[in-house]
Amino acid sequence: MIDLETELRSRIDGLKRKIVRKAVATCERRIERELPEKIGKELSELHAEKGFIRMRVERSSILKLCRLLKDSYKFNHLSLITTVDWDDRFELVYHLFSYPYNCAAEIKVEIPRDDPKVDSVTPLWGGANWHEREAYDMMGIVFLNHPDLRRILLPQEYEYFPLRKDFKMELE
Amino acid sequence: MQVNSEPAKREKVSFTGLVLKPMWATLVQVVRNSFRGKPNTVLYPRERLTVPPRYRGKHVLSFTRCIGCGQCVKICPNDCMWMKKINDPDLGKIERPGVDYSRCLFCGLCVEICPTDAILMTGEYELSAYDRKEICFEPEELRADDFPVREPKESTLLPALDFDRCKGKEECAKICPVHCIEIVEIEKTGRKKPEIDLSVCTLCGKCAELCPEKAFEMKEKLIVMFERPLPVFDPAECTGCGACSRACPSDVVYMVEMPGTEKTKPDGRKTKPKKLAVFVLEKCIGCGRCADACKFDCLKMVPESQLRESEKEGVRVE
Amino acid sequence: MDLWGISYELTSFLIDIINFFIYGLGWLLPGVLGDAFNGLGDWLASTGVLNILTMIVEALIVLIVAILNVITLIWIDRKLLARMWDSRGPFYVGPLGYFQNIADGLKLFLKQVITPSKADKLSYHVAPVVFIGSSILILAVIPLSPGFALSYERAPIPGGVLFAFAIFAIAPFSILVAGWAQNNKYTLIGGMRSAAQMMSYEIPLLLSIASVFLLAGSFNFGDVVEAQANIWFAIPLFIGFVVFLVCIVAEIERIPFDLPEAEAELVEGWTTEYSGMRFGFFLMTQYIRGYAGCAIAAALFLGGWHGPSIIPDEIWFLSKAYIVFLIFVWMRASLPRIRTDQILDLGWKRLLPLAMINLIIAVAMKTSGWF
Amino acid sequence: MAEMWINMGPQHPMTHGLWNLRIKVDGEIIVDAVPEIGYLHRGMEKIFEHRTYPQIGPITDRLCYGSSFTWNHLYCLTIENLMKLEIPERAKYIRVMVIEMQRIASHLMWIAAYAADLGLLAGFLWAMREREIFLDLMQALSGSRLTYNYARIGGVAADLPSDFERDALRAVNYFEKKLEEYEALYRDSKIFLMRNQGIGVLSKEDAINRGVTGPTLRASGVKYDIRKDQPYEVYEEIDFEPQSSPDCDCYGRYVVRMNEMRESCKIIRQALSKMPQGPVRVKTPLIGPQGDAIGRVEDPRGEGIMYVIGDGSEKPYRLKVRSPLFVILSAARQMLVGYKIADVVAIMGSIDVCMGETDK
Repeated sequence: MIDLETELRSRIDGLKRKIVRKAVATCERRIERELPEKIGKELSELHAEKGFIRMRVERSSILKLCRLLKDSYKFNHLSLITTVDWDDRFELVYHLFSYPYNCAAEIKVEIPRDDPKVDSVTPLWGGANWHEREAYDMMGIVFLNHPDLRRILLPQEYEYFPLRKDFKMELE
Repeated sequence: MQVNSEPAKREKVSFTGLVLKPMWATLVQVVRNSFRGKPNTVLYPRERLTVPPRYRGKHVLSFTRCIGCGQCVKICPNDCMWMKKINDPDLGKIERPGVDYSRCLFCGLCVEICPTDAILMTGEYELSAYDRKEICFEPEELRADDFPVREPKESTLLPALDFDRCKGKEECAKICPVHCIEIVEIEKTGRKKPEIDLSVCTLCGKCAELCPEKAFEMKEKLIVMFERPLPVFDPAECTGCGACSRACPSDVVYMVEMPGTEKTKPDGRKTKPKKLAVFVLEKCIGCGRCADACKFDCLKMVPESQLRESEKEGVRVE
Repeated sequence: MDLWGISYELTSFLIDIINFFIYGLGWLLPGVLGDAFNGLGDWLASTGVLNILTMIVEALIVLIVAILNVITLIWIDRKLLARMWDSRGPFYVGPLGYFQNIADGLKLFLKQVITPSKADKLSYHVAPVVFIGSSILILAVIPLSPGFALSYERAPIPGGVLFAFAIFAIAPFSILVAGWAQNNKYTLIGGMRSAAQMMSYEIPLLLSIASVFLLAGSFNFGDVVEAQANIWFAIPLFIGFVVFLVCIVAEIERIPFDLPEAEAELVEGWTTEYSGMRFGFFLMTQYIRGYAGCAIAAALFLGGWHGPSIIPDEIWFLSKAYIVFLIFVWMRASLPRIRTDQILDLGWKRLLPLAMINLIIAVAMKTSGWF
Repeated sequence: MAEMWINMGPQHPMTHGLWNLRIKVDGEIIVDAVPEIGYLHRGMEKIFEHRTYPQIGPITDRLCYGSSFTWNHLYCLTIENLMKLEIPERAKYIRVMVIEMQRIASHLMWIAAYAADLGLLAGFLWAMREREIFLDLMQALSGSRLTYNYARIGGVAADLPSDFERDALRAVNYFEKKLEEYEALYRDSKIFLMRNQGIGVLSKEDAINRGVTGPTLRASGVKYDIRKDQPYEVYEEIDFEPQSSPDCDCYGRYVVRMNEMRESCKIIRQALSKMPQGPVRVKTPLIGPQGDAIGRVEDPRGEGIMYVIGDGSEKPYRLKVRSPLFVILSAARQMLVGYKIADVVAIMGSIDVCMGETDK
């Protein structure tokens, strides 16, 4: 009896997974087809596989892309904003997630080192607020139109941006 | 301002019934541990805690098993270990690690990387002291030479070559059933060295049995689950100073004379010939002390996986 | 033999010893000096002075017994709570950890007393004294048996119950003052909560004991207890008993009604800025009030010292009081703390009507002549 | 009383760690709330950039004292994704089992702290007592009580000790019985319900928009569990049901966590029965390749993510940690405004605060 039940449940799970996979595939295809038209040539990279979409975009159109992803493709969860310091430039990596499609997206944006400014995505996802504050705190990236861009982990009067590669850690 | 309104489903408050249920539960608890057993607390200083055998507490160090390679010091994430030079009456001049427990994370990586199971974490957990210096343990304080290893690492028997004995008779290459031994002639020295391809070797031990000089010996080597670097030797820069040979904790490096490099002094006597380092990599544990000791930049540590790739590219390795 | 008698004997015995030396000096010393000593001896042995000294000795005896009771209550609290949550409680100091409280008291005594610089000094220092003083006053009127009660020439204090509750009502005042004087937001909120809670619970509390007065026809502890010789008031006035218990828990600020010092939200409530023995006073006063509450409950509802006479009256009384306290401990172990608005809801909307119903029942019983 | 600001923290019994919740109250009602964090910031991400791959392992344990194994495992998972390392099947099952034990221990610590917050000390010690059983099991397995350092890049540190399976099954059976006893203190207690139902409501839309994850999200009616929807390790082969509750309040979070503990018991049993024989570890490579990789797991507190960028050396170039509570705390205002001071404790307790991972 119990075996039958688990068997049934696992089959249902399998079916569900199949359906979700199909939905993801359609979502991916739609994105691959439609996004380059909508964003234009500022979208320099687009690559989708197994429910993970990688994108690279110019910083001027990050907000446009994010709005599009949120409104048209239901990427309703912003997981993470990572900042990377590649000595000559900064890179922001946004990890988005879509609950209905069960599908993830990664957007990379490059920012010149001497002008680290980018549009804030807090109006789209409230959860971006603290991520962006942390990015500002650690890497010194200024988010335009952010409601409350203060340092979050370090003291307000701290002068440095510690995760930059030119901030040397004192090793024993 | 967003104000959350109280939802309508809040039930009417009544204190009978649902208040008595938790009180019943606690009463059951009292009855249970008053009459059917004892409370959960361990009266610590009176009753001792029993720790499982894998407990990671204070270290013990076997001076005899330790070879002083210093890999534990290298892997320590918090730099809490250091190598101390000791003049031991029995073991001579040795280097052994000490542990600073004010920094130790008790992660156990030092035990895991040890190639000879010489260091172990015991179940001793009372390490508090009034002074930071008191919990900074010198190697002598950790010494316990013959402690039993609780969970010995897996080991393999590898044919270890003693190159001093080897006369280059090429017997082993003929004997080997899978032909994994290749005789390599070492330039300028006139000597031949059997080189084992471990990816083919079946560890049968025939070479050790039949070697006429007993140069091969099946030695136990513990398997460490961290990939380790191996030395890559560039003989062009080598001056034959022998620093690597002295630094090596596991007899990997042999200094071989190069006949024909003797110089005649003005008074007619001949100097000793120059020497060349020869590496028997089967025995190497990847500690990198030879590379640290070399002053002429002819040794470099390369990870095993990369080494195999570079071998394919034709870089000479000995 | 009652308490007055014991104290009187003890005092006169002590005065006899002292007078032996004084008269001796008077006999030895010549002239005016000797007469003065003789006069002093006579004055000490006069009735008025003897009565006053007897009162002091009696009060000391009552106080010591009460403090011992309080210590026992703290011990019971800790031990039983520990059992309820599956640990052991105090263990090392004294038999079964009985003297742990004394050790803790000593520790508090040795601790540094820190006064916040912005505190209102006068009220900051006066508040704990008022609090502990008023609480000890309650103990004065609580009898352990017909004999063991604070009395003057064998006449018990009239209106003892009323006096006890009058003193009980002083505490919110001192708590409010203490909370305000520390100049701290937590203490202020704690003091406010405490005042609101205690004042709103006074009313159902007094209503519930009004029914007892009605049935007993007296404000004296002695008379109330004697009226329960046949049946405890807790049986006919069961609603009143429950209301009384709930209200007394709120009055002595124990979980689930310990909002004024809800440690998770208000750090330590209105005692936050007190330290050392001042804090110790507050802590001890909580238990003194706890003991007073339990003893009053035992006297008014559980038949006081009535019981089979194999066991002395005092033991009967104390064991009843302890059992009431056990219920408090039990509630503390198994119930979470309730919220301010909920506690006031409960007080005004549930307990007050219940107390009124109880009073009506009492009136009905009295008029129908059952009591 | 006029409106005033109250600092709940950094030294305050409510905070469970070091953080500051500044609330503006009108009498007892909260009209504004500003969470401030950073008191426990240790610069983890900078430290990671200066350690080699095997050395980072024990440090990730320190990210969260409540559930150190999930972070340790997440790190190893991420690096394995980066190095494209295939780990043995048995190691995967062991990992799943230990993750679930850690989840139970973490949830037990949550319920203990939550009960203590609400003034229910029996609940505190009862939960700690059962947590001890699981800590003992983990101790027998890894050798440490709190910071296990049991996952390794390429498997787990050691195989199960002898008798472990028997002990684990016995512990799980015992614990399931005890869970029912707990319900007497919580679900059957009117005062507990009074303190929880309808308190700290976070609507579904708000929760998704604020990036809230984990039990807090599931208590807001979103049935999303990474273990089920994006399975890692061997969760695909294990039969369990992600728990959710439509209540959106503190009681919903309580229900979700209690049911998750029951599901965890089921998972442990299945993992033990399905566990194949074999090795538990492959060799840990010395250097990582160039490129980036992401690891995503269901932490007891929410969605844990590590994002690693390797530059071909033996140290990661960048290792970013996404801690669930960092995001959930930013939604504190949404949950708090409109309730009373006493509810702050319940609401902030119900999201299971752990400052170690929040401040990194």
